[in-house]
Amino acid sequence: MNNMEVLYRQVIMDHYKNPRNKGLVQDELYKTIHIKNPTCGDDITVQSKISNGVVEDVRHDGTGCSICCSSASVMSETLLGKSVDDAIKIKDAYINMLTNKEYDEEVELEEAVAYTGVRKFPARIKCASIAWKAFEGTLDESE
Amino acid sequence: MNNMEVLYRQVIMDHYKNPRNKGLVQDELYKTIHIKNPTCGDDITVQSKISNGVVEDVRHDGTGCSICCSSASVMSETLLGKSVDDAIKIKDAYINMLTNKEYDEEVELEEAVAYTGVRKFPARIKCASIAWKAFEGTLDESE
Amino acid sequence: MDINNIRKDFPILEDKTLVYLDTAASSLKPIQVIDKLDEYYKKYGVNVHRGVYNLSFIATEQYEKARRKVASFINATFEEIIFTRGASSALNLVASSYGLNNLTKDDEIIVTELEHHSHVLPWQNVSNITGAKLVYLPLDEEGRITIDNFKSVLTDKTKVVAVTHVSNVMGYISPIKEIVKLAHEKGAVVSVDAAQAAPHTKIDVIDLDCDFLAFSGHKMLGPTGIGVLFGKKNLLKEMPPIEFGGDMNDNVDKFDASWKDAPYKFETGTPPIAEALGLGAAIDYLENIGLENIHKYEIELKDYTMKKLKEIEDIEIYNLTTDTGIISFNIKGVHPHDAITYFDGDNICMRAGHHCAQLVIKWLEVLATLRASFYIYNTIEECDKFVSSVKQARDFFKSVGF
Amino acid sequence: MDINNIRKDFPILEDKTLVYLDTAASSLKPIQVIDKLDEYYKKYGVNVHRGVYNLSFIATEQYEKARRKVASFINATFEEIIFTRGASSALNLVASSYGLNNLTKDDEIIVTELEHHSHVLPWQNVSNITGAKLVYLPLDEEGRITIDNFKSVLTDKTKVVAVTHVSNVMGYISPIKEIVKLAHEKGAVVSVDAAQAAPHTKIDVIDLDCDFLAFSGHKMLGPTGIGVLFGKKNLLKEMPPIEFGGDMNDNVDKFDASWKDAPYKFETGTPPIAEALGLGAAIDYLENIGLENIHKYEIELKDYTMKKLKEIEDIEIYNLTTDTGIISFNIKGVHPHDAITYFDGDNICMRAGHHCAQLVIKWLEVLATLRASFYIYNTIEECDKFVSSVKQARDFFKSVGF
Ligand SMILES: Cc1ncc(COP(=O)(O)O)c(C=O)c1O
Ligand SMILES: Cc1ncc(COP(=O)(O)O)c(C=O)c1O
Repeated sequence: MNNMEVLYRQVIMDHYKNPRNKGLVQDELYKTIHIKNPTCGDDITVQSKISNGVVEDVRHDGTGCSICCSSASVMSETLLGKSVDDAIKIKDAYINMLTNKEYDEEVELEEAVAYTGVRKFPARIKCASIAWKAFEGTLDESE
Repeated sequence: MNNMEVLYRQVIMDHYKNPRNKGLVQDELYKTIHIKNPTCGDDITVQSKISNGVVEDVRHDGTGCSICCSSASVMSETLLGKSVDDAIKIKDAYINMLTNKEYDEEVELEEAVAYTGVRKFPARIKCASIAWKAFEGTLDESE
Repeated sequence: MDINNIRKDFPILEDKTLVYLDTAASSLKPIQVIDKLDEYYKKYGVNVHRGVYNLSFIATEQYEKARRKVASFINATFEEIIFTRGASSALNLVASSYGLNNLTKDDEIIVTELEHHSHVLPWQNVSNITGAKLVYLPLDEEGRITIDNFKSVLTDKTKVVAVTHVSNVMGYISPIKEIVKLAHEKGAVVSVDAAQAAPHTKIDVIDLDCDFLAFSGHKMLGPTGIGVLFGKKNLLKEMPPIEFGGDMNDNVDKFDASWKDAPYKFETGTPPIAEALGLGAAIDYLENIGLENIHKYEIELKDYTMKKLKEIEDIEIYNLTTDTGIISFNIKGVHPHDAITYFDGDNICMRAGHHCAQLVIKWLEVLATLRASFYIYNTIEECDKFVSSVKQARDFFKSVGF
Repeated sequence: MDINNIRKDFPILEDKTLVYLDTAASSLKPIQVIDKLDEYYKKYGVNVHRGVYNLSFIATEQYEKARRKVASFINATFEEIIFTRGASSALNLVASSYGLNNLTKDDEIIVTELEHHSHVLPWQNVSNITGAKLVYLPLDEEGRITIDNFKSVLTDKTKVVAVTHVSNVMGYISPIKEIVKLAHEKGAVVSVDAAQAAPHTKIDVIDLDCDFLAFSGHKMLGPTGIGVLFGKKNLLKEMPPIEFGGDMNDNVDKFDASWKDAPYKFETGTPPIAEALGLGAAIDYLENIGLENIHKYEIELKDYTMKKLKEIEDIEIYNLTTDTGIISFNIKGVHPHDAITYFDGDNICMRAGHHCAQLVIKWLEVLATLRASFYIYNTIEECDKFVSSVKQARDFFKSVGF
C-alpha cells in the first residue's frame, strides 16, 4: 500500500549515510548561504567557490531529514567542476523537474535524477530543493 | 405594509416633543448615572433623589432618538412620588414587558404602557430601556 | 454584467423583499465564497505550515495561493501581504510597529477628519506615546481632501500621513497618488485605509506608490475574520513584530529568539485559514466581474438615486458630489434611529449613526446620519423602492408630529 | 457516546481510510459547526453592533449569545470574555496590555520550558522591554511542572506566572489551581494557556481562580480565525486597549478619545462574527457529549495505543505518563520528517517537528518528535492501524539502511 521505495532510492540513502563534500570552510573565496525551515527543522548551509566561471568547490553542512541532507550531498557532487552556466541549467532543470514544471530533459541531472520520486510526495519537495536554493543564493552573492 | 403607528404612539410623541422633568440639578442629594450607547449615539443622564424610601425627584437629560428621549420623560413621571419598592416593581415589570419576559401584569405601568409596541421592534428595545437602566443605576448608587 | 445572475449567487437574497443598502458596513456573501469555506472544512480542514502530511500540504498551498491572489489583486508581491483579523487590526499594526518605533516628539503625523476611527485612534495613541504631533488636514467646504490643503500641512517634520482612500461617510475618493508623491518628497510614509476602496475600485500599489494599505474581507464579498495589510518590502523588513509566538519565529532559546521574514513575522499562531481561502474566492468573484464594471454600475445606481432623492423636500444630503455608491443623508427633524426603523419596516437595511467616524460627523455638525450604500447586487427597482420609502417615511414622521 | 454517530458528523471522515491523529494542531470540524457558518452567511450575514435594523440585530444577538456560551463553558461572566484571532493573539494581549504596563525591572516573570512559543515569546518581549526578569521553572525528570519546583522559583518579586494548562508536546496537565493559590499569596497574576485544555477537559475559571486564560476555536471543533481571552473583570478594567479603532471607543475627539468597558475595549473593528457563532456551535457539540466523557475516551485510546507502542522495539516515547491523548515519540535513527511521510502513505495524519515548542524539544535533547494526538472521532481500530503502521515504518526504514 505504501510506495516509499520510490522515495528512498539507494543513491539517496548512500548520500545520506555517507555525505560527500560535507563540512564548511573558512575562506573568503567561498560564498555562504544558510537556509532554515523553522517549521520542520531543516537547517542547511551551502558554500560555493566560483572562479573563472567554474564551480570550483561546493560544501554543505546542516541537519534535517534524509531527503534534505542527501540532496545537499548529491548537489555538491553534481555541480562540482561544472561551468556556472551549466550549473544553473542543471539547478533549473532539477527544480522544475521536482515541481512538475516543464524542464529541459536534455540536461544531465546525473545522480540528482534519483529525486524524481519526490514528485509523488508534494510535502517533501521542499526538503529536496532547499540545498539547491541555497546554492542558487551563493551565486547571487557572487555576482 | 409598515406598521410604525404601533411604535410612535401619541403619548410617546407628546413626551418627545414636551419632555417633563428635563434638565439636571447640582445637588448632592441626587444620585446621577450617565449611560451611553456610543454606536447609535443615545446619551442619557438620569438623576434621582430618594428620601425615606420614596422617589422624591427624577431628572433626566441627553440626546437620542424619540423612543429613548421620550421614555426618559415618561419614566420620570411614572416613578415620581412612588415608594422605592414600587418604583423597582414598575421598572422590573416594564423591562420584562419590553423583553418579552414574564412580568407582573398587576403592576400599573401608567403611561409607560405605551411602549408595549416596542416589543415588535427588537432593535429598538434598548432605546426604550436605557433611561430605566440608568434609573436603576441611581438606586444602586443610593444603597 | 447580468445583475439577475449575480443576485442568484447571494443566498440571502432569496428573500425577494430584502433591499440591502448597508454594504459599506459589510457586504453580502456569494455562494462561491461560502462554498470555499465549506470545501476547506469538509475536505482538508487541518492546520497549515505545521504538518508535512498531504492534507496539511493542501491546506498550506491553498492558504498561500490566497495570499498570491491578494498580492496580484493589488499588484503587490507575495511577501508584502500580511493576513490580519481585519482592516482595523492591519491599520493598528502599522501604527504599533512602524509608528511607535520610528516617531519622536519632533515629528508630525498628518491625519484627516474623514478617517474611520480605526485609522485615527491608532495614531492618537502613537502621538500620546511618542509625543509626535497629530496634524489635521483641513477639509474643504464639501468635506474633501484637496492637494492644496494637504500641502498646507505637509512639512519637513511630517513622518507619517494616514489617509483614507474612500471615506465611508462621504464616499469621496482621496487623491492618494498625489499625496504619496508629495509625502515621499518630504521623506514621509503614507498609510492608506482602503477598506472602502478595495471592494469598489482597482487598486494598484505600484501605481499609487503608497507604503502601507489595508482592507477587510467582509466588505468585499469575503468572510469575516480576515483583513489584509500591504506593506512595502523594505519597510516590513525593518519593522518589529507586535505579536510573538508560534510560526513567526525562527530559532527560540530561553532568553532569546529570532524571527522569520515578512509576512510570517507578523502572523503568529494558526492563521485565519478558511477566511483566507474565502477571501481568495471573493477576489476571483470580483475580478470575474471586473472592478471597473462594478464601479461603473454602483455610480449608475447612485446617480439615479441621488437625482430622485434631491427632489424630495425635507431631505438633507451631506455628500451631493459623492464619488462612489455611498449617500449620507437625514430626514429633517427626524433622528436617524427613528428613520431607520421605518426603512427596516420596509425591509430596507441601512445604517444610522456615526459610522465609526465621529470626526466627520462632528465636522458635519449633525448628531448622526443615515447612510445608503449600493453594490453589485442592488437594482434600479431597489433604488425606486428606497426613494419611495424615504418619501413615505418623511410623510409618516410628519404625520405623527416630528 | 456513540463513536460511529460522532464520526458521521465529520464530513472529512467520509474518506474511510483517513486516520487523523493531529488534533493537537487543529481538530476536524463537525457539520453542526459548518452549518452554523453557512446559516450566518446565508441568512443574516451582516455586521453587528452597527445597525439598528432587524438583520443586524439578529447577527448581534447571535454574536453575543456565542459570548455567553463561551462564558458559561468556562464558568466566567459575559464581560470577561474577549474574542480574539486565536489563542496566540489572546496570550499576546495579556503580555502587551497587562505585562508591558505593570512590570518593571525589579519584577520577575515565571515561565516554563513546556510553554508553546505563543506563551513564552510574548513574555520574552515584556522582559526585553521592561527589564523584568524571566525565570524558568525547573521541570522534573519527566518534564513536568511540580509544585515543589514552582515554590523554588516563586519569590516576592514574582509578578506574573505564565503557565500552560496542558503541554502540547508532553500532554501533561499542570497543577494550575495550586499554582494560582501560591502565586496569589505573593500578589502575582497567573496567565493560563488552555489551548490544549479547553477541547479536552472541563475548565472552571472560578475554581482555578486564574487571572487570564486563553484558547482557540480551531482546536476544539470550531472554525479558524477565533480565539478567546478570559480575564478577571477587575484586571481587564484597569488594562489599556492595545488596538484602537471602530467599536471599541466611546467618544472620539480630534486629540482625545475614551473607551468602552471590557470586553469591547479590546475588540476593535468588525469582529470575527461567523467564527464566534461557529465556536458557539462547537461548544454546544462538546457539551452535548460532555467534556468528562471526551477526556475519558481519549485516555482509553491513548492507554490502548501506549501499551502497544511500548512493545515495539526501536521506538522512543518521550511522555510515557502523559495525562491526555498526546503521545510524543520517534523511531530510533529515523528523522521524524522521514517517518511522517511513511505514515502519510498509510493516510495517517500526524505531526513531526518541534510543535512550536522548541524549548521542550531542546529539553528533551532531540531534533524533533513525532506526535500522535487522539480525539473523539478516533477509534480503537485506528489505534491498531497506527501501531501497525509504526511497526512497518520501522521495518521499512531499517530495510533501506537507516
Ligand atoms: C499549548 C498551545 N498554546 C497555544 C497555541 C496557539 O494556538 P493558535 O495557533 O490557535 O494561536 C497552541 C496551538 O498551536 C498550543 O498547542
Ligand atoms: C473606511 C473604513 N476603514 C476601516 C474600517 C474598519 O474595518 P473593519 O471593521 O473590518 O476592521 C471600515 C469599516 O468599518 C471602514 O469603513
